[in-house]
Amino acid sequence: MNKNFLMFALRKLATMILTVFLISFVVFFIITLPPGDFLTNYIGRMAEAGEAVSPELIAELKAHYGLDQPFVVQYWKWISNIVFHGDFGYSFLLSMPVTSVIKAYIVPTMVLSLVTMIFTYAISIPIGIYSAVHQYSVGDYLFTTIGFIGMAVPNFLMGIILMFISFKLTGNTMLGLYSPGMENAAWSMAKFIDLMKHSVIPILVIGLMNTCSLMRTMRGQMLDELGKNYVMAARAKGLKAKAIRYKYCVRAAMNPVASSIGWSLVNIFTGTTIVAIVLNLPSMGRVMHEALLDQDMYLAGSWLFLMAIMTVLGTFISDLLLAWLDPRARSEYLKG
Amino acid sequence: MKLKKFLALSLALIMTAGILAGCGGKEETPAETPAETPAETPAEVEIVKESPMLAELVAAGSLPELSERLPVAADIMVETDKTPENPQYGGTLRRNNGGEWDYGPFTEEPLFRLTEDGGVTPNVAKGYDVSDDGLVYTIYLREGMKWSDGEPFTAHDVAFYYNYMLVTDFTEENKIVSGYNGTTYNWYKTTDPADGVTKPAIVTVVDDYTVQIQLYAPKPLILQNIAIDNKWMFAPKHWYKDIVAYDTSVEHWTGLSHDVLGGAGLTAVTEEEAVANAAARNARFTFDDYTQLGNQLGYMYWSYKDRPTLRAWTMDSEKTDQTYVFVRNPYFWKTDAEGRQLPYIDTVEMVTMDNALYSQEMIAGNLDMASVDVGDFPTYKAGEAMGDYTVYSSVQPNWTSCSIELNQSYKDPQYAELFANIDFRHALSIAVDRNEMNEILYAGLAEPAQAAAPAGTAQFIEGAREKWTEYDPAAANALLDGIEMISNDRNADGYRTFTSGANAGKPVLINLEGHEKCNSAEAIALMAQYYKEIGIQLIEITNTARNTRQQKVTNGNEIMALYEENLNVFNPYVRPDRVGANRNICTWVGKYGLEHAEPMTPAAGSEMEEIVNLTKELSTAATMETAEAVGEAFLQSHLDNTWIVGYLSVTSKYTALGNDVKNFDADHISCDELRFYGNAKPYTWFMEQ
Amino acid sequence: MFWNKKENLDHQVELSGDYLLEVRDLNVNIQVEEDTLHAVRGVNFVLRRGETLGLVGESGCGKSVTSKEIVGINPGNCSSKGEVLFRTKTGKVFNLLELEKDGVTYRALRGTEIAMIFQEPMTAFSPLYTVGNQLSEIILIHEPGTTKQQARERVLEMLKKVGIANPEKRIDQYPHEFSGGMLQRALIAMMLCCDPTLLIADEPTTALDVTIQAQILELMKSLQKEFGMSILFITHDLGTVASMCDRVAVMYLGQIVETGSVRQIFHNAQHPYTRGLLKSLPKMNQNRDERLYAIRGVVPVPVGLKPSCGFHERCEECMAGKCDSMNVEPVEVEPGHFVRCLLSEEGKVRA
Amino acid sequence: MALFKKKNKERDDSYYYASQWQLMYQKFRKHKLAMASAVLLIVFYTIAIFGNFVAPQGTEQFSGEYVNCGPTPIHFFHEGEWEGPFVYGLKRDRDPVTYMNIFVEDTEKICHIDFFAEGDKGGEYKILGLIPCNIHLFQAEGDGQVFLFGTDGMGRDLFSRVVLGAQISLFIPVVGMILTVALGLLMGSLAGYFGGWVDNVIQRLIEVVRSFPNVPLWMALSAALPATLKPAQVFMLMTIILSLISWPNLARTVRSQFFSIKKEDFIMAARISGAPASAIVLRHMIPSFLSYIIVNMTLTIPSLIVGETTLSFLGLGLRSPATSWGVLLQETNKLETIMFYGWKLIPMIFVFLAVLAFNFLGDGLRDAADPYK
Repeated sequence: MNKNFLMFALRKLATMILTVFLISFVVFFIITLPPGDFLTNYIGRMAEAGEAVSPELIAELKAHYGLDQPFVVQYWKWISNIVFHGDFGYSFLLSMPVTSVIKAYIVPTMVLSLVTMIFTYAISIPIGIYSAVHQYSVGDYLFTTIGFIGMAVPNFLMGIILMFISFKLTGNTMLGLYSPGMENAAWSMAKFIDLMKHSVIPILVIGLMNTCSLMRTMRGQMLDELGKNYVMAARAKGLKAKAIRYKYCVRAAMNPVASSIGWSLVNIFTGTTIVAIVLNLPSMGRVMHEALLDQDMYLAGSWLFLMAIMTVLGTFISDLLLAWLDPRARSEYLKG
Repeated sequence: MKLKKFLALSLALIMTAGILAGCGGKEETPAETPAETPAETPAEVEIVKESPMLAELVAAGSLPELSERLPVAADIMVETDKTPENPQYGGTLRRNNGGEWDYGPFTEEPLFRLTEDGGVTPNVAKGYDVSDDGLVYTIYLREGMKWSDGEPFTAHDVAFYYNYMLVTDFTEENKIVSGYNGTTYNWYKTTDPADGVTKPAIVTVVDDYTVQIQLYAPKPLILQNIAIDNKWMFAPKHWYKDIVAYDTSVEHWTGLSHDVLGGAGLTAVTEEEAVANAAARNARFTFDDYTQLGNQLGYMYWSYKDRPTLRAWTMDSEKTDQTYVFVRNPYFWKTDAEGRQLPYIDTVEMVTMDNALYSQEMIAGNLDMASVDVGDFPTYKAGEAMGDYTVYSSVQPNWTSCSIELNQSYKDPQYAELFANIDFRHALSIAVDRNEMNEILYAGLAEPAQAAAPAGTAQFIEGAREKWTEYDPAAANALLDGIEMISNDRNADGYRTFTSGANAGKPVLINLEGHEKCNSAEAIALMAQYYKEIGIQLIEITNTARNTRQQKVTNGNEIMALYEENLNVFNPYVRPDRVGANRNICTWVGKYGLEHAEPMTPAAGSEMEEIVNLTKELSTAATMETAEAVGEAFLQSHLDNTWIVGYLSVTSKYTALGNDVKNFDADHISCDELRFYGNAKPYTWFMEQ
Repeated sequence: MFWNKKENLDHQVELSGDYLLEVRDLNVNIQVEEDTLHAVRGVNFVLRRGETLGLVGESGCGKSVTSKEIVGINPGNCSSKGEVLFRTKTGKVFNLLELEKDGVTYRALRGTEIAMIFQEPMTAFSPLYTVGNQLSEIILIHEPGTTKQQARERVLEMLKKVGIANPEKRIDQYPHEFSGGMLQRALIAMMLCCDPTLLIADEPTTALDVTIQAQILELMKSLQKEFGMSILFITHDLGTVASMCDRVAVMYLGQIVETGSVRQIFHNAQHPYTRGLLKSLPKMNQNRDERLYAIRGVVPVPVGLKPSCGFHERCEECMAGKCDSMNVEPVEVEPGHFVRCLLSEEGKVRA
Repeated sequence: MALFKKKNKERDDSYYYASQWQLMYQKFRKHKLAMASAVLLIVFYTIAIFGNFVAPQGTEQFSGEYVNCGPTPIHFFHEGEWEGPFVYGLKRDRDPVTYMNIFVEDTEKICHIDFFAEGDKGGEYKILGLIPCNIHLFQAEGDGQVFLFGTDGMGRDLFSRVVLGAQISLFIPVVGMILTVALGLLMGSLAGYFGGWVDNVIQRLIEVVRSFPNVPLWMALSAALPATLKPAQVFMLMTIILSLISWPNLARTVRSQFFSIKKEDFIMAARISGAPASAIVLRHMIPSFLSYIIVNMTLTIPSLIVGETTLSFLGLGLRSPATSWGVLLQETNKLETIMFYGWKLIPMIFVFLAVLAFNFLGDGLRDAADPYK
């Protein structure tokens, strides 16, 4: 059994690696897409600095950066540097290796994404259950309406609206993650509370779209499960409605939700990017936006790459999770 | 009229500076203003002379006594005229982060400071002497002065910078080679009119606190040039030792011994080793190559934490941080008139966010200071009471606040010809309704004006600001109709096309790049609509900002024109960048006092050739008269040729400042040469606690 | 037994003789959006101890709703009227309709007194837990104090009883590892764990292969003998009724249209519907060229019904102006044989 | 369940023989929100199509006279007397401290609103891009100005900008949806019909595209758009970019539909009878899940609307003077907008309404199409 599970995980891992490989290809294509490549900028910089830019030098530089090579070779150079040296290239925007930039931002970005994700699931699952159990109640209508609105309002609009509401109510738009003076203060309860206060809007905005769609998925799944025969059978044997709900229905309805964890990362990353720009958060989203406006493609591309990899990793984990949670899926997977 | 006063003085004092330079400089006499407590201070009030924050460190034994941190008493620089009544130590000043060229000047400490009147005043240097022949400048440093890490600052730091970082070689083609800085300054080159030979200055160590600059031919404006373009003419040798590539076993281009050149104790370091050493010292100092290393750690050093400086506050954040924290330099070498070590404010925070958000942060009381975009003036003004701040206005001696500058070195020959055509530029000038633009962009705060020196300045020319400013699209169309190479009729999109050549049939298109710091999109959108009326297409290329803009101009194949919001012209012969050929977005000579390896040559007999020649002449001007004449000629050329098509006059520089920030001098003149807020000496501001 | 104090059980209901279950004038309405479906309309029947009653009819005629109403597991959009009297092992009689659906009393009855098996055994188990888990659950909830190990042993025993081979292995398997027939056996095992007196079998063999059907029916018969419970056997297949039941009730459009002993129904069917059903049974000696009989049309949707015989639209003997305009009351055509048809008025027995 | 919705008595034979489409329509009509949304969207699209006629101003008009002017009230009575719809003339003043424009109604001057007004004031345009015309739905006479939604920072009529912006913001999604559907159908059908390695490759591709967060990927791709493109070209490329990213969802649906339908008897029959693959797919398979495709199409549109507005908002899509709802929203990210110029938030409402309406429409269609409901 365990050996089979391991085999299953390995097989999944293999497809995952294939997917990541394809993703890297797409990313590199995007990196090379902008019209003005970085070498032109580089040569301009040198010319300005008074250095002679002879055709020979340009050729030499092209060779150095592999730009005279076919796409595939350039790609190989790029990917092998990442794989073997963890070197994602150089950011001309910030004059530092892309790796350093990512290192600086990945923690806040990931923390924000993770917290949002926890928030998303912690909110949407109970609401989904509530709505399904109390179908057509006032609460159900209320949450359905909120859900629809949440899915309809673009993140950035929601960000702006909440920012304005906050300004109207408190006179402060709660930009960034900390109040003045808190950012560089030592960790304390006050700082934590401050952080929490500033996190409300970002988490709401990032999580909203996801929460709403998950809420609706959960509601639909729960309704499906509640209408299934086994619920009747369980009632017929004298089980409490509540016990049936939690032992059987919720558990079953959770399966599709659990399998969506990986894909929900896609929405969360989208949310983090936008919200970081609108609400001025110290996450990668802002840097990515600037990098794109400056066509600092190695930086932007690497971040895109990382986000995609994390999504793939997320789906891998949720696949394993599903296999672990659902005996049917498990036996199907294990068969091959 | 502040502006009038300032610029009248400017002319007078530049002349004085010239005279001084000609007849031998004066040495500053700091002894006259003793650093120790003046006698008139009442005995019962004990003046706190250092920030409590530092006093604590001293008490804890982790910092030497104040007296050990300051230079010897006689060499302390005393800020006499900016000493406030009852200053208070401490506090954090939170302000907007305008990027490295904003927070850099804010804390900058040059060797010599350019004054509002165009002269220079010693700053890091204590004083200087000029030899009678104008060839040897002896510069005196402050004894006991220390870098922010406590290491002594000496003449070796100056000579080391010049000889091993800035001018590492001098080629047979008279080119200065800078291995490190990424930039070289041709202002150090002088040409002897007698033999026509050009050589760079030689900088040597006389003793620990004296350096000497030896010129090949007289150059009366050398100190201004240093004050403007190479103000940080020193570097902590102890810090750079192993990350500067130089082989001291080889003879230096000067032929002098390395000891005299500040190279004592240096060993051979290759470029690769330097890059590796830097990365090994700190992961943050990982660079792609030596040029990058030089450009970043050598040139833009103030963005890097741990690099010792002489500034009032030093960077204490990573470049990737959203808020840059600048902490006070415990070894800062200036005191106020009452002997208090400066600065008063402990910490400065520069908060990075979208430009549009600063106003709301200011109003919400989350910032103490913000530089106001003119377009946002109404918002800031309306929020004064709510945010408990005041919007101050300062003078900017700029020529225009909205202009377009065609790239005169654009490589496409047809466009080059078109851009060189004065009728074309004039057509662009009168195609625009300046009054309407003023309303839309600046809420009517500016005035319609051609790009020219404002009234009250020494460069002011009667009528220059009114030239070609009358809105007249019909006349503009007539001017364009007269240009043969472009069609009189319009294509399907409503644009004129080229009638012949490689671009035949293609619309006349100007790819314009906005400026990252400006809210240029709206202005450019307006211009595009006016231009469309005369059949010219204007497109804003993505606002690529940062350090790539000038490079793209230099490349000459992408950017056809630049939009400028604050065309800053200080004085054409002190700094011809804007009006001379240097920075007139062309590659004829170079810019910021730099020179190009392969300068382009303008067409013989063209107006541009004249300007290029003038620029060259200025760089070798041996007397003030020549320099002045060149300056006059520059102004005349601009008047005649409308090189820069200006639409609106400059407005005041607006600053929103929290009401608890005291001693801010709104009367300071704000421009690049005077280092913007640096000119208001932020280290003399204090925050009411 | 723990009675729920909140439930008003003071008035003792009468349940005569050896009746285990009596359904009196049961009406069930189902609310579907703005429409009300009259799924069960005045159903009466009794079930004696050890007896098997067959409830027969096409799909959609209310058999399932009736049976689920007895167990109290109809969904929330159903509302009921009438009485469902049930006698417990201790002799106490309840009107089940008065009990709170998810209340302690009713829940205590389910599984221990009244059990139900379903049409599709595959969906009657949750796919997420092992069969053993779901089987022992019924013991654990009804007999607190039982250890898991004890419950497991009893489940093993029950599995053996219902004829599942290798129960030690099977007990830890998941439902999807079972075949349909085996699951039905497991379901029966589950429902009989606590020795109920009434087993409601809602088309227990419909979804199974023919050979398995027979096995399951045999199993049920033998278990009935062993445990002595009564069975309410719901089916649309008159064939199985003949082999399983003592008495039959034929339902159409929410009403019982004919009831009597198996013999009475099979040999002396009175209602056109019953006769139609019987006619549509394939016979061994049927001529191959002869078309198989089918009742024309389909069961109408029980919404907004006018007073009429529910079957009039499809009845070949429909009397215009009578059958389609008045309600029909049941008449006893012979002892214990009731028919709800105008043709059987005044006790006329039709040949 | 909705089968019961129609009362028995009203039900005639046509009910039983109604085609799938009629049934869908009948069910759809019951979904009140979806019906309302459909009506709203028809209104939006009609206005957008005749945008140049409805909008009193053209895209390229602006004015220094009317910068940041609030909505002008429409009056009917002047000093108690009926005048018909009119606006008062506007007097401009400047706040001496903040330099903000202050507009005051000049009650001396009455400017009637002309309907179907001819004249150059609103500029000339071409009806549906073909017939030149200079008639506008309404205009104030003389130098009066009707700014229903106020003006923006360049003195442009916001109502006109919203109407003209709808042409981009409502049609990019439709074109994008068509491309998305075409791509999704093609890929999904290929994978579903052929299975095997084709399916494998396409599934990998779907996974790859789905792994990228939408907005960052849009951002990256649109950053590569050359700035020299005309708005129409940017429009096309944005559309292509948006659809390049959104096809996998439909492809997945189509693919799974294919797999479930492939085994059905009527397809087997067609196969055995030797019909060519293309005919089987086009004549038998696709029609059998057309309703799914339509629902998917409807639900693709709101995400594309959000895509367009987001990109333009971030400065990576269209730029002024070209107008779209996203471009209009760029101005909303400033505090002064809420503090002083609240009317500039009006475009938000339209984005919101359009997206919500498409979501409801899709929901209604899904309910109507779902045979199990």
